[in-house]
Amino acid sequence: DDKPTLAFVVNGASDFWKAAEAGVKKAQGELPDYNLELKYPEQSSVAIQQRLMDDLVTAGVKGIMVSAVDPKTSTDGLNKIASQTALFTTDSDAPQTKRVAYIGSSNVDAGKQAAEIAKKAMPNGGKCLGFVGLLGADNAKERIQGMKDGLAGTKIELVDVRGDDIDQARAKKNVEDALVASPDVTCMVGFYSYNTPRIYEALRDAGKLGQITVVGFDDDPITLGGVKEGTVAATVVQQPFEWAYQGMKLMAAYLKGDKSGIPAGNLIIIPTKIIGKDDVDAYAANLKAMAGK
Amino acid sequence: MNYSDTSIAATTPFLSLENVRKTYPGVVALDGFSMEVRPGEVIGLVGENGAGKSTLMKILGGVTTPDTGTITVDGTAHKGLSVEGSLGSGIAFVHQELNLFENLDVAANIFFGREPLRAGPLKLVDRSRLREMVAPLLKRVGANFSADAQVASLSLAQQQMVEIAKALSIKARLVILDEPTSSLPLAETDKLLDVIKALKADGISVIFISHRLHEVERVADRVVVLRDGMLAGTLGKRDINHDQMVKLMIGRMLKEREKASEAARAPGATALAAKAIRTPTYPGRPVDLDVRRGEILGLAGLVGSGRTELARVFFGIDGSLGGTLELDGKTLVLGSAADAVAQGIFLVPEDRKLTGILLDLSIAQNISLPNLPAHARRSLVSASAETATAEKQKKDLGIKAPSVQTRTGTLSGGNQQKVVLGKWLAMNPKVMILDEPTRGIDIGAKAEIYGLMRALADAGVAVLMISSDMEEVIGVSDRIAVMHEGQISGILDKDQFSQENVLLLAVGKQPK
Amino acid sequence: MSKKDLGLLILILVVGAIVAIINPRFLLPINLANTSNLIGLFGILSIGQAFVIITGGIELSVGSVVALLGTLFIDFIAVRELDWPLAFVLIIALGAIIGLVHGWLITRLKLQPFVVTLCGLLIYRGVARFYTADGTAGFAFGQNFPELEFLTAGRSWGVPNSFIALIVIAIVMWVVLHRSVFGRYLYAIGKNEEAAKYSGIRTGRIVMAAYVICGVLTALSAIYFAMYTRSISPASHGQFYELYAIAAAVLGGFSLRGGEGSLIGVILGTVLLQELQNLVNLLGIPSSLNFAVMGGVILIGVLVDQQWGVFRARRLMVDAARKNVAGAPAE
Amino acid sequence: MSKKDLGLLILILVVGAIVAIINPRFLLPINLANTSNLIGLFGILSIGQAFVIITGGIELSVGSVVALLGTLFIDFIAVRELDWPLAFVLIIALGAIIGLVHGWLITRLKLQPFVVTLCGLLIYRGVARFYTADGTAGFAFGQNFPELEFLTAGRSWGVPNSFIALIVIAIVMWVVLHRSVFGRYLYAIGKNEEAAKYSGIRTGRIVMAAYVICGVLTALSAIYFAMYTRSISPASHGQFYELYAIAAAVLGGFSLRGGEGSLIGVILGTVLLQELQNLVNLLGIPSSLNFAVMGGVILIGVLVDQQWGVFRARRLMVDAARKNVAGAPAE
Ligand SMILES: Nc1ncnc2c1ncn2[C@@H]1O[C@H](COP(=O)(O)OP(=O)(O)OP(=O)(O)O)[C@@H](O)[C@H]1O
Ligand SMILES: Nc1ncnc2c1ncn2[C@@H]1O[C@H](COP(=O)(O)OP(=O)(O)OP(=O)(O)O)[C@@H](O)[C@H]1O
Ligand SMILES: [Mg+2]
Ligand SMILES: [Mg+2]
Repeated sequence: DDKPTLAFVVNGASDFWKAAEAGVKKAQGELPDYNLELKYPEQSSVAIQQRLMDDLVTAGVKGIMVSAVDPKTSTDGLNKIASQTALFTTDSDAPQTKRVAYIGSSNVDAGKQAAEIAKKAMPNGGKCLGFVGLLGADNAKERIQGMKDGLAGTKIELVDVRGDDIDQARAKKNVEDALVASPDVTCMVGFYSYNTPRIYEALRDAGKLGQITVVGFDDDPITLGGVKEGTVAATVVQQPFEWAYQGMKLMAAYLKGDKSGIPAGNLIIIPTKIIGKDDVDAYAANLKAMAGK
Repeated sequence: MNYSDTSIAATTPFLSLENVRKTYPGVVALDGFSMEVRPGEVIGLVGENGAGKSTLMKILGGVTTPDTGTITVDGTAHKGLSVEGSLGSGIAFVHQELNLFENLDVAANIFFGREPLRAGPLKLVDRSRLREMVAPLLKRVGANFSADAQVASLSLAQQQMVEIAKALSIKARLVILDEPTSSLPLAETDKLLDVIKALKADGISVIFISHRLHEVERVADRVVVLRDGMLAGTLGKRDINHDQMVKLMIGRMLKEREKASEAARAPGATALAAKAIRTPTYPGRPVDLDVRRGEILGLAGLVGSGRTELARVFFGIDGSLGGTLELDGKTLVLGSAADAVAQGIFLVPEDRKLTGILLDLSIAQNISLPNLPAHARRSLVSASAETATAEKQKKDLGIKAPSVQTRTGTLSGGNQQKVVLGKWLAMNPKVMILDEPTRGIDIGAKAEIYGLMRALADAGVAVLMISSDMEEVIGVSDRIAVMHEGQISGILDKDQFSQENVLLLAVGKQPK
Repeated sequence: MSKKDLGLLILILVVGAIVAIINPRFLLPINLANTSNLIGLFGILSIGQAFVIITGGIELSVGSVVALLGTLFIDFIAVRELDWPLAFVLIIALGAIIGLVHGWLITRLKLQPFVVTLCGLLIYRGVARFYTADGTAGFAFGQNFPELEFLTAGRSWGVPNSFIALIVIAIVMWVVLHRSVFGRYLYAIGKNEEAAKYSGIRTGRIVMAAYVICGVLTALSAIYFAMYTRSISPASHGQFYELYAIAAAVLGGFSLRGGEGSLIGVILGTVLLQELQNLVNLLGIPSSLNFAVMGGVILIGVLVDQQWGVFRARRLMVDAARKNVAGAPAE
Repeated sequence: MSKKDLGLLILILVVGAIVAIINPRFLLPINLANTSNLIGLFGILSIGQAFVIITGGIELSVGSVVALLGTLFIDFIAVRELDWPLAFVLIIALGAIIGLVHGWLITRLKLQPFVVTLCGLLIYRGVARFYTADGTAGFAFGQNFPELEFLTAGRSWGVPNSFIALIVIAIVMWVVLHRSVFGRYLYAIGKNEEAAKYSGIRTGRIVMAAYVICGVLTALSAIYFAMYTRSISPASHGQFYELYAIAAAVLGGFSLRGGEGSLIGVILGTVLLQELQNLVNLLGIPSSLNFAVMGGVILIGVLVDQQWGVFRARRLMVDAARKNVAGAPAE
C-alpha cells in the first residue's frame, strides 16, 4: 500500500515500551491514512539503532520518533536522519539536533519526584541504596542526579547505586548482597522498571518487606502490587502511552503541514506522576484499558 | 673399527656422537652411546622396538636434546642441536611418523620452509620456479602423482614418497630415514633402495633405520646395532648378514622359523564371506573372498590396491556400496564397528597411533575399552577386573612396561602393537583382521606375533592378514589372496606360493 | 580429589578468608545461603556444559536456551495456566530435544559443535524474543506456586534447595562421569574419537547423549533461573551464561580439546566465580569491574595451573635424570 | 575463486534479487552505500579474525577490544585533544600490543586460545567501563575533525571510504595469505603445527604474528566504528562483534579446526551477513528475529556446504562404479 509510514523507534527491548505500543495502536485507529509501526532494535546500541533508522529511511518512512540510545553524542547521525525525514525525539531529548520536537518527560524531574517519595516515607532521614541496569545510560544518570538534587539538604542520603547490566539474576543478587553488606540501609530505590520488583522479591525472601522503604520507578505489575500492599512506598511513572499516542498524532499533523501542535520551545513535556497507595487502583485500571485488555 | 671400504674410513667423520645419554621418566632411552658418520657412507641402524633408534634420530634432527654427551658436526662440538641448526648443517630427516600438510599440495610440502622467493620485501612464493624445482625430485623417487596434487588425496605410500623427495630436496650431507619402507611394498621399496645408492654415489651419507633386515643387508656399508639404548655392536660390510644382526639385537640366535605349520591342514568351514562387496574406493570392482576358520589368509597387493578399504568394510567402519557379507553362513549387516565387534570380527588397524590405541589411556584402559560392559558391575567400571584382564594380556604377550597402569603413549611401537592385539585377544575373536600387523615391529616381536596368529588359527579363528612384506606373506599364510586395483586377482594355495606368483597377480597377470 | 582440584579449593578458601577479614559479614549465614543459591543455579548449568566439553565439543547456546525455556516455563504456568509439574516435564523434554538436535547435527551431519551451537545461540534468543514480542514474561502480582517455589527458591534447614539439588545432581553425575562405562567412553572419545570408534564404541550415540544431558541440565537450570528472577526479558535474560559455564569448566581443569577434567573441578570453578561476584558487591568494588575481575582471576588461575604443570614435569625430568645417573655405576 | 566462494556469491545475488523484487528501494544508491559502509567496518574485523582462525585459534575478545580502543580513541581526540594522527597511531599500536600479548600467552605459555581471548573479552570491556566510569565517550557538540571524518565516514564517488579501505586491505591480505611464504606457513600450522615445527619453522612467531594482525585490524575497525557511532557506551558497544566476525569466517568456508578458508570467502561471508541485516529491516521483519535469521542462514549455509560435499563425493563414486562396470567386459 502507498500509505506513508511513521515509525516509533525505541532504544531497546523492554516491557516499558509495551504501553507505547498501545499508544501507537490507539493513534493508528485515528490515523487511517498512515501506517504506524513501532520498532525495537535487536540490541540497545548506537550502531544498531543508527542502522535501523538508516534502513527505515531507505524503506521510505516519512517520519521517525526515536528514543535515542545515546542522544547527547549522536548529533550527526540524528541530523542525517532529520535531513531525510521528519525526526521527533522522545524519552530523552537531543536538543542540539535538527529534530522537529521532543515529546516526553524529564528524567531529572522524575528523580526529584522519587526524592519526594523518600522524604515523605522517611521524615527522620535514612540511607538509600539504588539499583539500576546500566549505570552509564543517560536516563539512569539523570534520574540519579534528580534524586540526589531532591534529597540535598535532608537527612536522607543516596549512598551508592549498583549496576547489573540488565541481567535480572544479578539485579536480584545485588539486592541480596546489599542487605548483607549494608545492614544499616533503610531505603532502596529501583531506577529501572525491573529493579523494583527484584527489590521487592529479595526483601520478601529475606523477610524484610515493610522494614525497608522501597521507592520505585515505572509500573511493573509487581511494583504496582507492592504499592497497593503498602510495601512499596510509591512509584514514579512516566507515560509512554501518551508519548506515543500524542507523538504519532502530532507527527501526522506535522507532515500534513499543520505545525500548530508544536510549541515555541519545541518541547512537549508530559509530566511524570507519583503513584501511591491511593492512586494505584485507578492507575492499574487505566493501564488495562489502554492496553485494550 | 672394521671398515671394509677403506676410502670411506680414510675421510674425517661428518658427524660424531660421543657418550650420548637421554632419559625419560622411568626409562633410559639412550645410555652412553657413541657413533660416527663419514661422508658417502650408508649406515644401517637396527635394534628391537624401544632400543632407542628414534630417540637417537630425534637428537640428530634437533627435536630433542640429550641429557649428557656431545654431538660433533663438521668439527664443531654441540651439547644438542636445534631443528634449524640440524637443517643448517645439512641433516635431512624423514621421521618415522609422517609430517606432511594435507591441505597443501605436493610441491609446497617438498620445499616447505625453503620456498623459492620472488624479488621484493613481501616474501612471495615464486610458484613457477617451485614447480621447476620439484619436477626432477618427483621423477627421482618415481612418483606417479603430480606436483599439484593435494597431499590429502595421496595414499600412505605416496605420502612417504613425498617425504623422501623432501629429504632429497635439501642439499643434504646426511639423510636420515626412520623406517621409510614400513609402508612401502615391493617395487617401491626397490626404488627407494636405488635412491639410497644414488645418494651414496653423490657422496651423501645415509642413516637407514629398518626392521626389514634384508633391505639393510642390501644397501648398508656398515650396520650399527642398538640394544637397550646402548651400542650392541657394529658390523662391517662383509659381516653384515641376517643372523649376525639378530644376534646382536636380541643377544641370542633366533630359531629358524618353525616349519611345523607346513603340514597340510584340513580347511575349516567358511567364517567370513564377502559376496560381490563394493568398497567406496573401488565401487566398480566387486570383491569375492572367504576366510575360513583355522586358517591364516594372507592378503597381498601393491600400494593402494584397496586392501585396507576392504578391511574397513569387513569391520563396519565403511559401509559397502553393494554385495553381502556373511558370517558362518548368515547374512551380516554392519552399521558400525560396534556391530562387527559384537559379532566377534576384530581389526588391528594399519595406523596404530590414530586408530589403534588411545595414547593417553593406560594399557589396562585400552585393553578393556572394547569390552567395557564385561568389566563393569551395574554399568560401573570395576578397576580390579580391568587390571586382571590387562595383567593376563601383559604376561601372555610379553608387553614390556612398568605396569598395566602405564600410559600407552610412552611405550615403543612394538609394545603398543601388542596392546592393540591384547585388547582383542581378551575377547573371543571369530574373525581377526590384521592390517600390516608387524609394521614397524622388531624381529623378536614379529616372531611372537606370528606365533600368536598361528595360535589363533589353531584355536579355530579365521585370520585375515594384510601385509606388504613378501617374506611375511609367504612365510605365515596358509593361503594367499592377491588384490589388484580393488579386485581379487587370484588366490594361491600353499603349493603355488612363490614371490613371483604373488608379484604377477599383484600387477594383474596370471600366475605360472 | 586431584591435586588440581585441591589447589582450586585452597584458592577459594584463601579468597574467602581475605574477604571475611575485610568484611566479616561475608560469613553471615544469609550471605552464604544467597551465594550458594546462585552456585546451585550456575553449577547445574556448568555440569551440563562439562559433559559436552569432555567430548571435545562446546555448547554456546546455553544462555539463549535459558532465556527461551525460562520464558516458555513462565508463560506455561503464569499465562496458559498449565499445572506446574506438567510444564516442568515439558520444559525438560524441550531441553532434551534441543540437545538431541545439536547432537544429531554434530554427529550425523558432521557439523562443528562451535558452529551448530553458535547458530543455536542466535536462533533461540530470537525465538524467545519473538514469542513475547520483545516483552517480558512474568508472574502477575500475587500469583503463587507454593510447592514449586519451595522446591526452586525455598530453603531447607537454611540451605537453599537449589544448592541441595546441585549436590544431588553432582553426586549422580560424578558417578556417571568417573565410575560408569558411559563416562569412560566420554573420556575416550574426547581423547581420540577415531580410536574409540575402532574399539567398537558407538561414538555418535555417546556424543549425542552428552548433548542431551547438557540440554536437560540446562533446561533444569532455566527453570531455576526463571523462578529466581520471576520475570524474564528474553532480550537479555541469560546473556553470556554460556561463558560462565565454560569459564567454570575451564577453571575446574577442563581442556577444550576434550578428554580432561573432573566433576569436582567444575563445581569448584562455579564456586570461585560466584565468590568473586559476591566479593565485588561486598567490598564495594565498582560493578563495572565485575567482569574484569572474573576475567583476571580465570586468566591467573589457568596460568598458575599451566606453569605449575610445566614446573612439575621439569622437576620429574630432572629427578629422573639424577636418579638414572646415580644408579648407573652400580649396574 | 573456489567453487565454495562461487556458491556463496550466487547465494548473495539470489537473496539480493529477491529482496529487490519485494522492495525495490533495496537498490537505492543510498541503501547500497549504507550497507557497504557496514560491510567495510565488519569486513576489516572479520579479516583479522580469519587470520587467527586459519591457525586453528580463535579470538573472542574482538568485541571488547572494539569497545575499549574505540573509547580510548574518542577520549584521546575529543577530551585529551591529541592530534588525531597521533591518536590513530597510538590505537593501532595498542591493538598490536593486545595481539602480541594474546599470541605470547598462547604460544609461549601454551594457554588455549579460547581461554586467553575469553578472559580478554571479560577484561577489556571491564577496563573500558571503568575508564569512563560507566559513562559514554563521545564528541562534544560541534567538535569536528574534517579529514578524519572524511577518511572514516566520508564517501568518494558515492562509495563509502570505509568500503574502499576494506577493498585495499582485502587485496593486500589476499596476497599475504595466498601468495606469501607467511600465508603458506599459516595454513601449514593450522593443519599440523607439530610437523611445521619439525620443518624448522618458528611456529610460535608465525602464530603470534597472526594475533598481531588480528589486533591491528581490530584496532583499525574500532576506529571506524567509533567514527560511525561517534559515541560509545562501553557496556554495550561492540557486544557480540566477535560472533559476527567468526560467523563471517565460518560462512566463508573457514574451519575452526584451522588450515582451511580463503580471503574471498570471509569477505563474501561478511557481505551476506550484512545483506541479511539490511533485509530484515527493509522487509519489515520484526527486529527480534534479526539474530534468528542470521543463525538460521548460517546453519543452512554450513549444512548445504557440508551435504553438497557428501553428495559430490557420492556422485563421484557412483560415476566411477558405472564407468568401471561398463568397462569391465572389454578387459
Ligand atoms: N616422549 C617419551 N616419553 C617417555 N618415554 C619415551 C618417549 N619417547 C621414547 N620413549 C621411550 O624411550 C625408549 C626408546 O624409544 P624409541 O622410540 O627411540 O625406540 P625405537 O628404537 O625407535 O623403537 P621402534 O622400533 O619401536 O620405533 C622406549 O622405551 C620408549 O618407550
Ligand atoms: N581418503 C581417501 N581419499 C581418496 N583416495 C583414497 C583415500 N583412502 C585411500 N584412497 C585410495 O584408495 C586406494 C586404496 O587404498 P587402500 O589404503 O585401501 O589400499 P591398500 O591396498 O591397503 O594400500 P596401502 O598399502 O596403501 O594401505 C588407493 O589408491 C588410495 O590412494
Ligand atoms: Mg622408532
Ligand atoms: Mg593399507
